[in-house]
Amino acid sequence: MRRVYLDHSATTPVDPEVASLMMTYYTEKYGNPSSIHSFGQEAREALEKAREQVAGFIGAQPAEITFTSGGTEADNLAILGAAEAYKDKGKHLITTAVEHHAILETFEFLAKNGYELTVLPVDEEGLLSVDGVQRAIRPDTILLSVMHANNEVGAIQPVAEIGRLAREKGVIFHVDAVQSLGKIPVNVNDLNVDMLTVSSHKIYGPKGVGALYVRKGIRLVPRVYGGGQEKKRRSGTENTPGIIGFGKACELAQARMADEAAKLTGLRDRLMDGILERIDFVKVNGPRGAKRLPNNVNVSVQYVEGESLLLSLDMVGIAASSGSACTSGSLDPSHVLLAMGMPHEIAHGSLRFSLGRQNTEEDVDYVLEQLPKIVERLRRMSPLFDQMQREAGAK
Amino acid sequence: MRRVYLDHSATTPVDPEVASLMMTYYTEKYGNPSSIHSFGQEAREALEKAREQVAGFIGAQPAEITFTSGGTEADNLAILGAAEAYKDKGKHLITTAVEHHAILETFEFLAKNGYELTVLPVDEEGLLSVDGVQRAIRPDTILLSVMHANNEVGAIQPVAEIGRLAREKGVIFHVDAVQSLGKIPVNVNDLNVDMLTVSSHKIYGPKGVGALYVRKGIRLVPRVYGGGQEKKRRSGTENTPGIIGFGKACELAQARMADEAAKLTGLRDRLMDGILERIDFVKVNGPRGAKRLPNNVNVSVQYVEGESLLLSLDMVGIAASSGSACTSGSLDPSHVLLAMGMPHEIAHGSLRFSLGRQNTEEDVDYVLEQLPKIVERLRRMSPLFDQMQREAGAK
Amino acid sequence: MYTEKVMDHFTNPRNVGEIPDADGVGEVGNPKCGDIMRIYLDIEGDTIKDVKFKTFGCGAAVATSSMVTEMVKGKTITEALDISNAAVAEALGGLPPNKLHCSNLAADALHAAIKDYYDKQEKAKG
Amino acid sequence: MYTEKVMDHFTNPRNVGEIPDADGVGEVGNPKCGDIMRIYLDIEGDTIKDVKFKTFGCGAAVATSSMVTEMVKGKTITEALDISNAAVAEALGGLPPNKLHCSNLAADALHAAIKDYYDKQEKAKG
Ligand SMILES: Cc1ncc(COP(=O)(O)O)c(C=O)c1O
Ligand SMILES: Cc1ncc(COP(=O)(O)O)c(C=O)c1O
Repeated sequence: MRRVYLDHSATTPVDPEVASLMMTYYTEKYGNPSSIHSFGQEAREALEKAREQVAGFIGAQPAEITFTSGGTEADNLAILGAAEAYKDKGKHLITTAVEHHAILETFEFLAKNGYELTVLPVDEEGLLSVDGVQRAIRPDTILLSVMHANNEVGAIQPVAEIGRLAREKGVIFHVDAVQSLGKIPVNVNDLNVDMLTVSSHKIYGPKGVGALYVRKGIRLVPRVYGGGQEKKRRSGTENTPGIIGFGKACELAQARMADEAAKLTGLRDRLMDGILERIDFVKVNGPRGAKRLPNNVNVSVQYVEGESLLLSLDMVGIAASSGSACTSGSLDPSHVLLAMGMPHEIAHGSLRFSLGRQNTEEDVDYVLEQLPKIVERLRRMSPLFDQMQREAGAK
Repeated sequence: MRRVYLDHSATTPVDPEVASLMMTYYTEKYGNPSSIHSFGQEAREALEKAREQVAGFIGAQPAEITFTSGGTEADNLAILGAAEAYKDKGKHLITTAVEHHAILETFEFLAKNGYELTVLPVDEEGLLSVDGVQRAIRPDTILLSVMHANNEVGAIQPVAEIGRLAREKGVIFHVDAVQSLGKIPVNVNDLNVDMLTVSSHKIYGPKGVGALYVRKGIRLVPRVYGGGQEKKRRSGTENTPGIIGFGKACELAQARMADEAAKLTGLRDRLMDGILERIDFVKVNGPRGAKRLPNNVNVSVQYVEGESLLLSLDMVGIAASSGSACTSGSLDPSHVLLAMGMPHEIAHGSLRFSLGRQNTEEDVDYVLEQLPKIVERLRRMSPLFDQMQREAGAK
Repeated sequence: MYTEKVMDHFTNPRNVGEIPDADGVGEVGNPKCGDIMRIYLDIEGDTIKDVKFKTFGCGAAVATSSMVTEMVKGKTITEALDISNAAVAEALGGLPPNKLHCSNLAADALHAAIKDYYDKQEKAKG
Repeated sequence: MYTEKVMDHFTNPRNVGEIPDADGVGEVGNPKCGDIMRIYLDIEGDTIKDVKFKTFGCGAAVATSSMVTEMVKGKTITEALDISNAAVAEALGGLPPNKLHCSNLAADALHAAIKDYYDKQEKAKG
């Protein structure tokens, strides 16, 4: 059976070049970078080269990069580390309603432990208002965190403007760039950020590796204690093969980004337009055009439920994801779709296709061939579709 | 040049079988285990199989295993997570003077934040007294952490007895088994432990992966917030290839441990005895015989400094480590050697050889051929050796 | 995630559809929660002669709906009232823990349909 | 970690040894810190005719000792007093940051040896 992976926002395959480089560091150059012998030193050199590659990709200095076990840990370190370091300056924090759980849950932990939290709303496209940010900033605000691009609906926030504002007001500005890295330009200076989170497994690097950019001069209280690795910001034997893989993945992404973004944008629009053409009662979630990640398609298919769609797609080899509650084990559907003002019943039928490096027009056309049949079959089973048609007929 | 790696306590190469399994999960079965499509589900299955392999190796239930980014994170989660969860029961903590920094620094952080800490001394072999532990336990003691085997001198602590004591007194007992796993039997029931830390890269698995065993019923406050992975104990996209590699490494270690321990014990004693025979003014650090890890050799070479020894060994292809301050960038030599009552000047000249799966008698004999020449050369340069000889001559 | 049996019932659901002028119709769930099951019964004497369903919901919701219609077809009402949500899940070889509460309502829908049948009988008598 | 020059001086240290009845001997460091450097000077008139060293310490300690003896041989005392620890580190192409404070004492040992020479001169005069 044809297998079409369209869930690159969840995770990506490791690029073969990255994987084979990692192999060398797993089996041959396996030294501990803290060791002074040549096994250790060759690992250390490669580790520092990776730091340069990551830093270079986001316009940072190598010394400003702290490697972590992933985007989640980097988000936690940024939020908890800065909140603790600057607690004497103030206790007010700001974030948005559409952040990843790694940000939201972390802020909520702080909100339960002596901090005050403002969660900014978004409009129906998932976009933040710069004015709204401005109004939320108070004299005791110490930290503001806004994601660069949303993982569910692909909305790209006006981060550079928000950063300018934060800098004016002396508020530390953190950006979660996990989804934007490798898809649109991410530069810590252009975006006026103080801290920025990136994750390797979203850009064809290995899982279990991420990094936090921390602008020189920003203080952070560490979250992990031990051998004092990563300049005491993050103890633990360094995951050198993983980090080296991440570095290589950054180098490859940097070289390919412009071409890939153009190609992905084409596939994205072909898929989105094709769905709208072929299936009735479908709504596009998130902005269209330049304010949307080049690889994100998100639609709500009314009168059917997301998990059923995913299972049916999977049965014909198509891997996608959904904001349906049923895929997460919680009762509420995606907090992002709800924050955009979408009714629960429509949010349940949302479907995300996230395109990647390997995808082709044939992949897209295969989805366009399969999805209408699936939707039709599920709608035939759906008491809601039934009801809607009866009501429409009665009119 | 011959290259002889004798620093397996710092880190090990990844077993080729483990590495090739990981490759599959990096490049082909790369799904996110939280995804419901088949890419996700095949990763989920392999992840849960790895959990069974790790659990099986230490006599635990799979549900009692939480995967982390390494031994350091697992140690931190155990100590900080339990201290927070049980703070209403008491605020007294106990550990030993010879723990890894991942334990010591974490306890010291707590000692600065409202907890009371007792650090138990060891004898000149690095061994803990069970009586001492008994005397240290108070009614408000909530947590006791003792390492199974020491990473520097290989001393194996009487963990089972201490565990019995802890259970009697209702104190949560954590054991850092990072160095003992795969070398001597580690069974959470035999050792009477409530929490136990293991790390993959010390047993021929990948770096950046570890696990914390938490006995059913023990509460822990998480340290990382986000998607709620690992039953909410440790958020972050799972490092599936790494975890799967760790699982495989446990399976291999379990099958090979008995044979390997016997072989390593032979090499260990050949190396230790050979050094004592060939070089004067050398002292063995740590216990001899069954109370020592099968793969650990640690000696102090008087009148020379450890880093000079390491550099000289490295120049002939031998990788070892030292408790010298000069190898760590701090001013004091190894806290373990100092806790054993060793004078600073002798601790500076300590040398650790940690043997591994690939080492042979030829490797040992190569060290025995090279080390005496190196020591002689450095002693000829040493004003201390000079002085000692002059003083000896004067008598 | 799901057992083979669940996937079989999801892929080839039995008895999808409606029964015009059904003797009993039961509906549970609500679209906000992402699950609605509607069951139609055709009852003759004490026996469930035919049964159909329509479901909006996840894989478990569809599969339990399908399964319960199979379990109940040809059975007496008394037997049908004995079927519990747990029995449906069991007949499917089990469900993932997070599906046991919210998507496992097919027996409830069946019981609601039987109640509807009784209510209609009462009315007819009344 | 170390530059090639450091490794060269560590591997082939110049002027190891002692000078019997040296005109000046200087020692710095202490074994507790893991570094001791002893420098011997043979001085004729104002000129350092010969210099030897003995060092207990890490790679940097040995290399800086060796380097300072090279830098000072044949120089006048005034020139020797101008040599700083930083100059020695620089001549070696730099040292790792954590070695700059504790293991970079060779110039201090040299200066101590010169002081010892002056002290002896004083005494001889006295
Ligand atoms: C926006 C965003 N932030 C953070 C994360 C977490 O990163 P990681 O999966 O590396 O823990 C993700 C992905 O899961 C994400 O999409
Ligand atoms: C005894 C002990 N505990 C903890 C650790 C830390 O584990 P990791 O290197 O996986 O962070 C180590 C090794 O460095 C160790 O030897």
